[in-house]
Amino acid sequence: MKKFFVATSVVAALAGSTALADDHLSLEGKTIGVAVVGTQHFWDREAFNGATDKVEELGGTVVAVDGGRDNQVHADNHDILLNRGVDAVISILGDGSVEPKFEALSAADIPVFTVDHPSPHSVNNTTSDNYYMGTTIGRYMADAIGGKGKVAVFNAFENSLRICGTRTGLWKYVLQDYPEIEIIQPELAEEFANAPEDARRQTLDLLSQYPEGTIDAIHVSCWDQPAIGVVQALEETGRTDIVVTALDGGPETLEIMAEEDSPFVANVAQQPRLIGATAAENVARFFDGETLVPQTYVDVVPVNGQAEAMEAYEALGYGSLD
Amino acid sequence: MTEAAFRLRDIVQVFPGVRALDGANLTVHPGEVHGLVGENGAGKSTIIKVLAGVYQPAEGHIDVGGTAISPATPEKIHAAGVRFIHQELHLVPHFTVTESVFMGQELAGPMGLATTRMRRAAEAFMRDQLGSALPGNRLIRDLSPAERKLVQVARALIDGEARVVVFDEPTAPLASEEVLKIMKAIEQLKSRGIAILYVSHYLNEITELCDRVTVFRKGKDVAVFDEITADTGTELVSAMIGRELDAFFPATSRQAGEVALRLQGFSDGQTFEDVTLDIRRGEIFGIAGLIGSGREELVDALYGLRRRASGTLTLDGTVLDTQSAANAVANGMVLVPRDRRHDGLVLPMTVEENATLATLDESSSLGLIDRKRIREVTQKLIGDLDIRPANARAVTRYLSGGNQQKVVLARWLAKSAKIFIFDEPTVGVDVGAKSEIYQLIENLASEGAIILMSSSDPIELVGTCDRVAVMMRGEVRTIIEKDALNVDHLVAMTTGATDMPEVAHAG
Amino acid sequence: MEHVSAKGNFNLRGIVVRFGFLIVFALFFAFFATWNPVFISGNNLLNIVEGSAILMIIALGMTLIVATGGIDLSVGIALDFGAAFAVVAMKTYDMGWGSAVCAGLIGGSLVGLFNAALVVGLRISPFLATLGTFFIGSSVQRIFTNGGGPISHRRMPDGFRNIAQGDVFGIPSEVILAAVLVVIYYLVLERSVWGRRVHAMGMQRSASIVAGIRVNRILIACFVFASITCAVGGLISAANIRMFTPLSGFSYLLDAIAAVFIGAALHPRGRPNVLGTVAGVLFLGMVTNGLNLMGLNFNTKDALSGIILVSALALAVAQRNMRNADGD
Amino acid sequence: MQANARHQKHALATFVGLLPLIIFLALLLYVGLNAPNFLTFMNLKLVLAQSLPVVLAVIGLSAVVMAGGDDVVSGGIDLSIPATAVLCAGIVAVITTAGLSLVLAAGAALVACMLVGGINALLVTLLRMTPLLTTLAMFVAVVGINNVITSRRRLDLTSDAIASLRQDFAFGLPLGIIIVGILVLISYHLLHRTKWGLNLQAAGGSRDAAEISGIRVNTLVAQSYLLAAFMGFVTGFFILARGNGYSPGTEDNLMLEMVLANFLGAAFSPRRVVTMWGAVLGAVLVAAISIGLKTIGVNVFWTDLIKGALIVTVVALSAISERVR
Repeated sequence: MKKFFVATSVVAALAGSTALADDHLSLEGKTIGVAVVGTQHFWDREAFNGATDKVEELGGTVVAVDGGRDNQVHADNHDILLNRGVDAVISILGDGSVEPKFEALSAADIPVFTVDHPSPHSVNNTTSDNYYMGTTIGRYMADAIGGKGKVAVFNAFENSLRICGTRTGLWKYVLQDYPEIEIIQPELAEEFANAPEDARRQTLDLLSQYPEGTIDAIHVSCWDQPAIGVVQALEETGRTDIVVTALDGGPETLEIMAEEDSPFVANVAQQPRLIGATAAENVARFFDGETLVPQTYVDVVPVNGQAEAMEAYEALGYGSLD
Repeated sequence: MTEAAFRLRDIVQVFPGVRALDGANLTVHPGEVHGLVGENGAGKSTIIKVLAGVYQPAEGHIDVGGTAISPATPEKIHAAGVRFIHQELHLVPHFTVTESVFMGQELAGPMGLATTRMRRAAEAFMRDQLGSALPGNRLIRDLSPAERKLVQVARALIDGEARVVVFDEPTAPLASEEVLKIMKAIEQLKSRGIAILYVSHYLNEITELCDRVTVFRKGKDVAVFDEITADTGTELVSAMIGRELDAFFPATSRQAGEVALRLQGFSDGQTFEDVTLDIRRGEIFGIAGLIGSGREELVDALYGLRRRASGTLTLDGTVLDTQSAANAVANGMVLVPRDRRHDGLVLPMTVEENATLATLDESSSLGLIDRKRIREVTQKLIGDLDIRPANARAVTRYLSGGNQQKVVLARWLAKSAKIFIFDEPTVGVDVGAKSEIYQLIENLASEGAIILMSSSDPIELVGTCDRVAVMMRGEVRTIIEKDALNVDHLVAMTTGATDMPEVAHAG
Repeated sequence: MEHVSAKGNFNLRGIVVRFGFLIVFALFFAFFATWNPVFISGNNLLNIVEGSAILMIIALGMTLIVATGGIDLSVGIALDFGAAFAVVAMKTYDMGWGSAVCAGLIGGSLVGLFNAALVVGLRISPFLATLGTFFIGSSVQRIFTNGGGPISHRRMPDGFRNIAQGDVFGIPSEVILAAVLVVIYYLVLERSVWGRRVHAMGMQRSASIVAGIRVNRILIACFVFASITCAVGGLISAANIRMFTPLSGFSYLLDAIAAVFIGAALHPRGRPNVLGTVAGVLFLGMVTNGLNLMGLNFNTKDALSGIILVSALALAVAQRNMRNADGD
Repeated sequence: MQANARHQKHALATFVGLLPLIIFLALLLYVGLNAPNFLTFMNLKLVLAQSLPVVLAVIGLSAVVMAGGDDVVSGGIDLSIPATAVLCAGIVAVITTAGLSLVLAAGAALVACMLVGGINALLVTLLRMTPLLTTLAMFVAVVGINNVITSRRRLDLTSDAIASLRQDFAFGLPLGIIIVGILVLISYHLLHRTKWGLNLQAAGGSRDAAEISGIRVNTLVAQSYLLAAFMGFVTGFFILARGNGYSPGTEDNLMLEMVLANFLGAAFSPRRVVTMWGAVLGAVLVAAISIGLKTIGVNVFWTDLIKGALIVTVVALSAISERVR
């Protein structure tokens, strides 16, 4: 409870500071390219909307491009921004494909600001503290199952996306402290398309293989859309012996966590909209002559249990649950 | 005659359960047009395929130009100068004339295809050898059927190596004045010493064009006619069906009734104009006309397959809606179309499915098909029309032309329609089935149906119709009454010539 | 043609020709069961059927369109629209579950009407028309959801949840829904006058016109009927996870096409047919579930299911070819 | 007089037939006038560079469609090309990442890709399986196998030779564009200017006619699938160059774009059939339009809608011009 107050006050303080900063920050007359890898996912979309809204709020013009969840298309889109002639680029997510594009942009004196994608060619990367997210969810999950038991994990992007690698890797790192926790092999696959329904089916198959009492937790290691399907499968089969944990803390998952006796016990919520907005502000700060640190961390909100979920839902501005 | 162009001797070809050829002989000499006639199933197409090297016969000898070829493969046969003009217009619709003529035998230059050279050669060949000045870059789909047929001929002959050319039903899809083009082309080939085997159901063409004729029946050559005159037709038919032909066309004592169906001012704004016809109940009313006369288009417009610009259709004084084929059928008008494989039958479906396609509602309850009833209906139709094989579940694609046509007829007989339109009802149908189909039409008329028969075959029109309207350039030129109806007159009227050379009579 | 195939005695070819695909089906079944006995538990078999319900429904719609001689790449869009309209009706407009179901079905039918307008009205080939619908429908969803965010409705009425979560005598309602649709489709497509006309039109359109069949009307009805069917899949999907996930229908497209064509290959004359589609869907469902239970790495699992798909199709087609060669 | 009417009708059909292209060009012009830097050499380069994988894929696809006929459901189509392309990219990336030579990697990828093409060819010609279905199933299988090979990892490019495809080479154009340009010319010659190509088109235009003319249709169809697999192989390198390495999940998009370009190309061709040059033009124009829309800042959520509307319009016009004829 106490921790949560700290978290919310951080949110408040951050909001306050940005309000203050608005006074002198401006992107008037600037054209800012915003490239996002995809917009289907809550996180991506919120970060994208946060960045574009903030750029416009600061008086800038937005040229937005969307990769449609294809990393190569996303990378190509930077070429378009380069050719279009923008003053700066905010690049949200992506993989190694974008590096040569960043190089080209830098060579043309167009500064690149990344979101959740650390790169040697970017002026600044605004991100959640993924290390903290990975370790926190590891501890919460271990606590929830009493430090021992079997855990199934949805993990398909550990190798392909840096942030997923960080989150999953640190979750596993923490679990090394709990020798009695066993990760069920093989790991399960997350899917981007139709994630909840797909996870639901996979969970149903998993549950028929692991009857009551032989599995203790299911963790979704990079985000939380599949967790919706996992919870659904648990409810359908009436299994109450399993807890669910995931990362991101979008409104849908917080709502599920906030329900009575929800199996979904722990999450770490990010503030993607704030992350996007912060990136946009960083662009303005850069043009204002400020020196930026390579990484700006935007606070995350650990959510442990039903009560915290309800509070987080309201604190993050998703409305109220009653 | 010198050495035969090709000679097939004592050919035996066995298919599972059938001896398709049973010691058949066929000899064709250079510079002659040799007719090959016979009913469907007599072995005509089988012997052509044996000659082509497609089938390897169990017994027999094949020699071409005096050299025995064994075993005969398509490659060897082709190398020996034998060419085939297939019945179907096998052409690629979006290819040009040049591309089609040189298909599979393209001329190559140093830089890939010798496009210009091929085009010149194709145009020259079409013009000089076949008498048709077609631009080489015209697309096949923009050509008339006869022009397509000529392209097919050019493709077979362009390499100049042809010694023997086999024409398999070359005129089936053509109108009579178009037929002349093909015949002219064949005469030209003959004059160059090429041997021609001419396979056709049209006996008038056979008697007019051929120097000698071989008749096939039951897998054997039963007769060879060395002298052909216009009167040979009857003898040919007797040899084909193995009995005297006393009544090829049905005899009738039928009297037509009152005028029932009235077309008034029909026109589609393009191909025919202001067609007005009065048709009696119990009458077989013929429509004659060349391609381009508007005859086919009129039929299509009548049946709602083609939009009409103006015109009313009345049955016994009340307007009959045939603006779509479905409406026409619903109002008792049915069509036996000219292109049976395309428009008449759903080929992958069975006899039963095709025969009952229009009458499903009558054999169903709550929208579900009553399968037992359907089977009974079909069996009855198969029996009534003598459809062979008498198997309701046979797929129609594999039936002969005559039996396919009977299935189309069966569908409409089951429908008990009032108005029947027959468009080229016997194209590609063998003599025996032809006669049966004429009898069926006659029966319908006797029962008081209204019958329109559109045909490019003057003999058929003369043999079956009570009156014939002759169309030309989109107009009805005249209506010939029964007593004035004879082939010469009809042909003269259809082609617009009064001094037409005599066309052979068959039967 | 009895003289051909009547060799009388036992021969392998004859058995393959008659039962080839069934044998493979059975072999896979036995293999999965041996590998992991859980596979044949009643609970798991129910899982397979339940897990296949939505695909079954989509594949039925696809069967209908393929029977008309076309293909429908927009089945997923119809599913999405069905789910979206229903969820929005309940969440935003506070409608009862009955009205929400109607809204969903209407939403789905819009997709079919649009397809029909393109195919019948503008005479675009179904492949390209439905590809266009796919693009447009995807975009509409993204515009509506401001980029593709799910619309969650955790507190949806129980009546609506029961579409997927209810059961009758222990049989999940989505299975019952799928089964009812299978029966309806079977009766309509294989046994009814209308279905016979659909097949005729699909095989030879021009001949069907001459036979007095109102092909345009049938084609429109088919597209609408198929899209409404897919919308039922959308309702189940929405009820299952209590939310609408944009663009989720696409994931069923390839499997639905595969199921329909496996089914067509099983038919003696190669026609798309309802029972064949059912066999195809169950086969795909069995393989997915069986591989899940084998405890393979997910990448290996994907690869294997792909290879099995290719082999199964090849076998089904080979079986049909042999049967045709025997002149059955 | 009748000839004159026919001529007028022909002219009308030609005009309506050109409409799809006119609409595309008009849209491009609109974009060009409104988007900064759109009508520049740099942008032309960009359009070409971004369309390279689709152009390559579509060369293979158009060959298969020409050989098999353009009825999508029963004719020729090869949906497995994108899978072959990522298979090549995956194999090359894995092998070069392991420190082995590029030549070895390319050799292994070539074998794998041709194997895919060979299986396609066998299933389609010998078993007479529907190409749509065969290649769709192969797509699923090959992508699955590729995921096993790469473990769905992102693999950064380690080969300078492949990276050099992106670098400017001559006339201010990158090596990749020049290579693809040459490949386009060669395939144009092969598919439209040789006996083999004409026979290929004949096979797809009318199988019966081709067979009767002594053309070995099955051989040609099989060859078209091998060609398609080879083009997939080449595409793989361009995917690697473009993405500076291997990223999982590029196949879906490539498939949609490839099919789109191929059939739009048919709408551009005067004979209304799939042609290789039409497909390539389609690929480049689609790339140009989508870059244009992005450059003028069209809301990203709307781009698919515009694309969809464009397909429908173009194809409808093409159908209408067919009817006018």
